Amino acid sequence: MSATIVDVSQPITDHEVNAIRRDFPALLESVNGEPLAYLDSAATAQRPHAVLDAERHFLEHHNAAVHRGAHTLAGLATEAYEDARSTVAAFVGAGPDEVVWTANATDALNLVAYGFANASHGRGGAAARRFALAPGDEIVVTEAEHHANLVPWQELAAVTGATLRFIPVNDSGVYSVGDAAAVLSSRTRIVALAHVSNVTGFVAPVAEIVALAHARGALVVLDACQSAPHRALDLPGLGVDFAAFSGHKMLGPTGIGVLYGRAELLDALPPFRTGGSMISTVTMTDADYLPAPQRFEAGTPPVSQAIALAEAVRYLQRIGLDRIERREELLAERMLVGLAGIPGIRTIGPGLGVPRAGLVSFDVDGVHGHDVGQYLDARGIAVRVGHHCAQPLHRRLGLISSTRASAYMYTTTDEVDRLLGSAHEVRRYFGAA
Amino acid sequence: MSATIVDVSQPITDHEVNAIRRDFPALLESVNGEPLAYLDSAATAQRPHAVLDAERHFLEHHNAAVHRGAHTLAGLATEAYEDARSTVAAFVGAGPDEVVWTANATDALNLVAYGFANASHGRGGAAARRFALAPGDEIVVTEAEHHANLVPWQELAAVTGATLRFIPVNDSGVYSVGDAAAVLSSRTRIVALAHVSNVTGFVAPVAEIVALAHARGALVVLDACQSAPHRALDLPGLGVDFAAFSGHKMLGPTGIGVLYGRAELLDALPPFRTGGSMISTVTMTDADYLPAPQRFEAGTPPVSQAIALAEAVRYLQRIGLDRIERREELLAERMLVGLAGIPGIRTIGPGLGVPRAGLVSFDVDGVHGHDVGQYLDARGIAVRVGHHCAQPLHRRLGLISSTRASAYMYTTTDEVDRLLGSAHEVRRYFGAA
Amino acid sequence: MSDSLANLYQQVILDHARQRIGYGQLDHADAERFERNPTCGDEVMVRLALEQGTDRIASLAWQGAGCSISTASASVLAQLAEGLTLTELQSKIDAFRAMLRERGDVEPDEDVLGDAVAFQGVSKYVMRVKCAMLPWVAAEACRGSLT
Amino acid sequence: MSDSLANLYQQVILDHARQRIGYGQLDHADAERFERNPTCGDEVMVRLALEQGTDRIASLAWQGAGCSISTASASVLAQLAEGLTLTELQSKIDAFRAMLRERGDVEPDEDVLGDAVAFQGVSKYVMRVKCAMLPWVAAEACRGSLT
Ligand SMILES: Cc1ncc(COP(=O)(O)O)c(C=O)c1O
Ligand SMILES: Cc1ncc(COP(=O)(O)O)c(C=O)c1O
Ligand code: FES
Ligand code: FES
Repeated sequence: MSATIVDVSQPITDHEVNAIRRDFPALLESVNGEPLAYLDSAATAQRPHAVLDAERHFLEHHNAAVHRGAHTLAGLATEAYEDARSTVAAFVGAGPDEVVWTANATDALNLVAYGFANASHGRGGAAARRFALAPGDEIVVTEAEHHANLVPWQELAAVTGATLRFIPVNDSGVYSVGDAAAVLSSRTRIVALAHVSNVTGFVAPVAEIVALAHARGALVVLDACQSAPHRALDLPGLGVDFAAFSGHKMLGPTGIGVLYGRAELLDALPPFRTGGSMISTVTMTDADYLPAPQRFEAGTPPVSQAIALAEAVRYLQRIGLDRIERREELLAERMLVGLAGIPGIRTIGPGLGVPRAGLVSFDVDGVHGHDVGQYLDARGIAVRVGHHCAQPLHRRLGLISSTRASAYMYTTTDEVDRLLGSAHEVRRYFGAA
Repeated sequence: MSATIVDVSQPITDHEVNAIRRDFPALLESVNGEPLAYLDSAATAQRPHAVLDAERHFLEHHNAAVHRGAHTLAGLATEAYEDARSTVAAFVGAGPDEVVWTANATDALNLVAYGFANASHGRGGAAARRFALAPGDEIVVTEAEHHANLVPWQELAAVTGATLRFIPVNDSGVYSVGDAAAVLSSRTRIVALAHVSNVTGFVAPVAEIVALAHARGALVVLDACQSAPHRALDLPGLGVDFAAFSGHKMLGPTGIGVLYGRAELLDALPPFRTGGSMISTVTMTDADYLPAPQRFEAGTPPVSQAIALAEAVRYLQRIGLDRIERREELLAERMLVGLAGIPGIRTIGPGLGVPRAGLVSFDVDGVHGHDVGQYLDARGIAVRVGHHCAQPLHRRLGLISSTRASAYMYTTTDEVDRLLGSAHEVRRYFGAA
Repeated sequence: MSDSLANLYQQVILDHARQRIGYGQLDHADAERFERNPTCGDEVMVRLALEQGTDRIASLAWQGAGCSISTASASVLAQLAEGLTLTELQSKIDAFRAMLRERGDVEPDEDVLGDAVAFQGVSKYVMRVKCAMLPWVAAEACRGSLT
Repeated sequence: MSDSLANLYQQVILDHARQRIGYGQLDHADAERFERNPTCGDEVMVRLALEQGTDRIASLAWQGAGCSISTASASVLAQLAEGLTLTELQSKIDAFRAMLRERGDVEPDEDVLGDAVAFQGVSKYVMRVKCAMLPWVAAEACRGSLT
């Protein structure tokens, strides 16, 4: 990216976006004869050359198994791999031992849930007893969660006898601190919530909920999938106990996710997957586990992916997370105002003036989501349609599916305007207006 | 690879190896001023240009989230991703629905073990009852297993009350069908074994053990990590019920592994990770799971890695698995004869004339493994030292660690000879001879 | 863009999606089948009544919620099915499936498929093939339960 | 290659690895500490005896199995430790650690570290720094338990 960064408190300018876009080869694609307008970054982001190059350079020159070898390449690979951990840890304000590589964010959330389950089954020794759940204990989630931050807790409740409760959302799909306070109690052991909703763009009052939870002795698990890529994060500062996010939504590869956990908790949580590289001594009957993060990284980890993810983080830092957030706020506002002004279109989530992430989901009266998506696709506009892995939220809002347009640092104002233009026409095309 | 392939029953020739090597950029590295002799492919293999290019091409042109999108890129990505599944499935004789993408082989083995554990905790409904274990049931492994195929079964035994038993090995680290028969009984529910040992190179009598196990009503889980990259595999033909292998050992990426399971079993096994893309209906209290393989693929899968792995498979198929196996046999023989002839060096595993994979582990009397490894590394020779994630086997052989040299299709005779030359000198250098 | 869109959403399809021939209940049904597309959550219930004592379809009705493709497809199916024997129905289902799998390589027979030939363009959209098949799969199951 | 190898395995190190100064038990130990390198499984037990009534080290002995680096390092440590006060020992441990962390950028002080300066080359081998530190970490823990 060749743009000169001027004021870190200002949104990225249109001019800078044009420079940034040259770093992303996939943004040059055409779709159905139209230039691609990629408005699906909340599902997966595109990758800049720098990230692709970093991974390839590693694979062409330093590729080896990490942590197990004494030879030079293995040493170089291990160093690059652990440096990547430090880079990503620092990105969220954490120490390197507080960051575990996982397969994706879903895997990270399952790791925590299975840690609790294993502790409940008596695994992990005395240190793990604090994680054991039993009937009477409660796990609290919100009604707006992605399935990744819901179904693992359902399973945990099912195998431990704990009760799953939820913080309900209102007709806009959002909830307040008061709504949370009404559900949390001294029986609450875990509160799991999304930092930013992938459907509504709602930014959760995390610090307030952490305070409520900790006052009741509960641990907080944050789904940071939609925040880590788009805003500066200080996880220890937020006070959450665990947090999860995915590489592929933040310019990095698929095949890698991140679990953050407070050091003290990670060292006490029983392992999830077991196997090589996470043990110290193994006999035919027993195994001793290494401290975190190694105890959670069984087998050959996503080495080149970690290195690529660290490069993605450096790329984000070069642009500036605050500037990305500001830019996306402007784009979200433009989408929201534009869409809300179209007859027959209902937007979901917080209204104007309330902080929201750079995405807007909406329902087109009388036209099925897949038809909306197909219509936009014919114009080169890539959006997501469906329940976005949040069926309970859609059910609560009286919908089966919605259409979601999501922006990233490389999204142009023109792309948003193309979306708005086509959204104007879609109901007429399908005879709904 | 520009070599013309002549006779598919003949080993790859030295001449062809030279052509193959040009496809692998990392093999051109120098280490400590010497040309790299990479004899650590059993830990992780190097990647050819074709594999790196396939992944990059996908990321630059078709990158999108799979299975969830209605837009063009999402369709292309989904198609490429599912084609990759078909390619890898066909590679091991399986149907596409019998192949699950995992994070690595360790993850695949844990998936099976947790499937049994979850069934034992009452999850998965009536169909899953066949997987439930209870006290009195037995899980059988061999004494030569990699920790990845041992510790998950220890955990499964611990949470279900089942007993873990093992097939003992002899002073060479190998076992016979008779040894297995002596341990299996009608109480046996699972038999887990490596197809090829990553320490001894021993090739297990899989078909015979499958017959023994099935006759007793047990299911067989095969660790195919060291076979899938090096020999033609027909998993349904072998009769195993589940099998696991990793992308990074077969010219493919880290961050991806494969679980094979017979369709009927996969559809009945309870899920492991839960979250998005593996469910059909989710309410706040409950979730219905999709059939296999989707039910085991929660969250965003390793998309670009699957596409790269399929390319790796095509590369292997172009060379010819039988020819690779033959070539590695010759190299193993050369290593074995050479090393066994050096005073003070003890090789581990089957002797000459017995089938073994292209790797040899050995102990150097009076010199610690890490010093051996460092000495070889100074000469540009990359080998693995340590317990190779098989502590019980090393303990059984009276060793704490060993040095392992492992070959692949791109290994030259000269590299083996460099190893042998240096191995001759190492004891003198450290004053042990 | 208009080309690709018009190829998928033939006017016949857009019209059927609005007209919804056969949408509703039946007083009496000899067979019924519920089908769901797990990817999108769309649902269709297909009901089938025979002329008394024969294997000839008196009426095919459907209910459900779905995209314009699945809705139009149900409408076309209802229009086509009336008066067919169960065997004739099956051969139309086979022809429809074959057309969708062909990716537009073979010219479908309008005599056999009627308005359903309009779905030929769908064959190029992997994600939408399931949409078009949904009611036909339900109808096929109804037939299966009657023979 | 010979350069890099000779830089790591200084003759002093190879000699100490064979001589093993201080290898064995002690009749009486005021402190002992077992350390293990989980990556390679190497182990060392360090025992420390003080001159009666003082904080001066009468003798440091060690046992264990390890690579030439950890073995030589234990030998050098035993040689160096005798007659030091616990405070002096700690400052040598600090200097040794600093040298290993420097990656060879600073010239170590032979007056402080004696034969231990031979380990400077180890600092370039991340995987072996732990080998060299292993007995010193054990000795540091012994000191900690005595003060
Ligand atoms: C025999 C065997 N099993 C299992 C594994 C684990 O594979 P991964 O680390 O890719 O999960 C390996 C490789 O380390 C192996 O050689
Ligand atoms: C809010 C939220 N949570 C969790 C996930 C799951 O992430 P992944 O699929 O990378 O595991 C996603 C993305 O799909 C998400 O948007
Ligand atoms: S989108 Fe669901 S059937 Fe068409
Ligand atoms: S190799 Fe283990 S301490 Fe040196």
